[in-house]
Amino acid sequence: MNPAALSGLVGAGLVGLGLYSLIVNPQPLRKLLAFNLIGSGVFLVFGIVARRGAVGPFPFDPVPQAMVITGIVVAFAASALAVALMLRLSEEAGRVTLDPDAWTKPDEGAKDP
Amino acid sequence: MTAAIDLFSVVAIGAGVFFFFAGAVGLLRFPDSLTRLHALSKADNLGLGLVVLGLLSRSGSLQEALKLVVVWALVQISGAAASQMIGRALRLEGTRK
Amino acid sequence: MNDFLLAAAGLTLLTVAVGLARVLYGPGEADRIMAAQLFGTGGIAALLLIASAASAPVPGVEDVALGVALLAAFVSIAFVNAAGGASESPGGGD
Amino acid sequence: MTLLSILDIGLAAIVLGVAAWTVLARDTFGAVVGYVAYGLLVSIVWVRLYAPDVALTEAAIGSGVTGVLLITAATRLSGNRTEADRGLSIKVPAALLSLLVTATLAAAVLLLPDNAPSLAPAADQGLAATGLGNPVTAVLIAYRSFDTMLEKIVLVLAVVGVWSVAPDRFWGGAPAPLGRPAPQGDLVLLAKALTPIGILVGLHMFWVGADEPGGAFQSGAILAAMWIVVMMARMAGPPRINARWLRLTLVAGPAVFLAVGLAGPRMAGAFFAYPVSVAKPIIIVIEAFMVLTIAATLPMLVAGPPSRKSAP
Repeated sequence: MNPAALSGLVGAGLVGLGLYSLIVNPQPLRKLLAFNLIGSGVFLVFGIVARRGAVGPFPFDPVPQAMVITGIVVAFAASALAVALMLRLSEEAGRVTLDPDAWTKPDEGAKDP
Repeated sequence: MTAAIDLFSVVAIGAGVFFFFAGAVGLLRFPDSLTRLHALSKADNLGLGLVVLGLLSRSGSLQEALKLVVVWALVQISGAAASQMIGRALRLEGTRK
Repeated sequence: MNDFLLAAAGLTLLTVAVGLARVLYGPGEADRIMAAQLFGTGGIAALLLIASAASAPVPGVEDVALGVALLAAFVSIAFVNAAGGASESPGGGD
Repeated sequence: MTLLSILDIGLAAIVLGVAAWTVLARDTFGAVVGYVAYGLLVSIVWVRLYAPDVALTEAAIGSGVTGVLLITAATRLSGNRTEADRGLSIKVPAALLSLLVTATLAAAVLLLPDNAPSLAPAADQGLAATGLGNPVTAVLIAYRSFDTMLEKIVLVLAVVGVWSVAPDRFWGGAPAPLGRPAPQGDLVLLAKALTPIGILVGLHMFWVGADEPGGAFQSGAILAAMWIVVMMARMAGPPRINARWLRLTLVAGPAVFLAVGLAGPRMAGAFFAYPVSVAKPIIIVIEAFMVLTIAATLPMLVAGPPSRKSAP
């Protein structure tokens, strides 16, 4: 097996792990981590497309690589926005949760202004 | 001559890998955080230092060799400061308990 | 020689990855950070070893190592800063 | 089976293992530390894929700057109540779904034709006209320049988004400082030693980026990291968000890029086309402003929304 296909398989595995974590982990920060895992898995699958597309003078196809570079930067920007929202929510409400019941149920002492 | 250089590289890199091994073992086996910090700094310092030393004789150009040395020096500077800070954080934690 | 360098790279990665078990056990947050720090240094060493061994060398790997080295202590600093900032005693610093 | 392929398989196993740890870890802080190590591993994988440009970006942004962002967030959120785990009725279907997705992707990877459709020849054609030696830089700035310009605008929008999360009364003020109240001697020493070297390395990467791995993104990311170190050492606080120089720096990259693109029809006959004789100088000017924008955007994203009143 060549390293390119192997990295592609790793990418596929990472997408699966990230998806599982995105569904199962309740905390928003963990969901953000999961989202980043899925992202880097997709980037790795892109990487093998770049490696397979080695035609002409380069050992790789530069177009997918350039897209991955911009992708990494955009993923960071999105994560920063998500972190800002989480911190603000925790500041306002004293907790960060995506559980809809938690906001309508009477408070169990989590709120601590 | 090349055989001698190769031998030198093998010995230096082998010793470097040994220090990484020792650092990892220390990190896992030592009883408390400060002793683990001690193990970590040895690996940071000598492990990478010896690997770089072994690779120096194999580098193709002066620029490449200089880059290797700079990599090591950067890790030294930041590793030393980080160890100091982790150590102080540990001590503060200890006195608070 | 090539094989030796690759084997050294593999061994280094393996040992520091085993050291990552400290991230699992903790117990303190500082212990986890230390494991990450060791892992960073080991990663740099492995990178340099693979770069000088690969039969078809990738250009610019030294620059990658340089970048990683610059950021080596970055996360540790963030940790000490964040942890200290959250629970700073009034006296502050020493 | 050669030693190199054994190494690749071992690397793949470690990547998946560390990723699994970040998913399964009980403790959020441990998961974040795992993610930082994971970013470093992925950048080694990128080196094995002949993508040093991507490896550098991943190491600087994916591992370093994201690590600082996440660790700060994890510590600030650590007081929050931990929530109950999901039951098996969710875990089992989720695991099955994830397995299905992974299997489909893996099949797609393995069934991909060996002569995959490639844009490399098209990119190569443009390369000669730009006078650049690094095909990735050429794709970013010339062949797919419109994408890159829009991506810069996304970055600026992200900063606006982060700022707008602030309460109204703090609008125009400065973000909370990243460091401790009292400056620490060792951290200040580190910042003083590291920053000049870092700026030098950043400029070096910008300069060699035309022909070797490197370029605006990597250079900007390293300069941004140096600014974050300076802020963490409390040598300079984050600037007020209504400072004119800051806002000009943030939009400089996309603005210059767009201006050159709009001048394209007049200079070279097409939108975002560069006249061949001066293509390289134009590209370097665009890249220089991009470096400036990236180096200002990333630290502002890490610093977060303003949390203090603006000076009267």
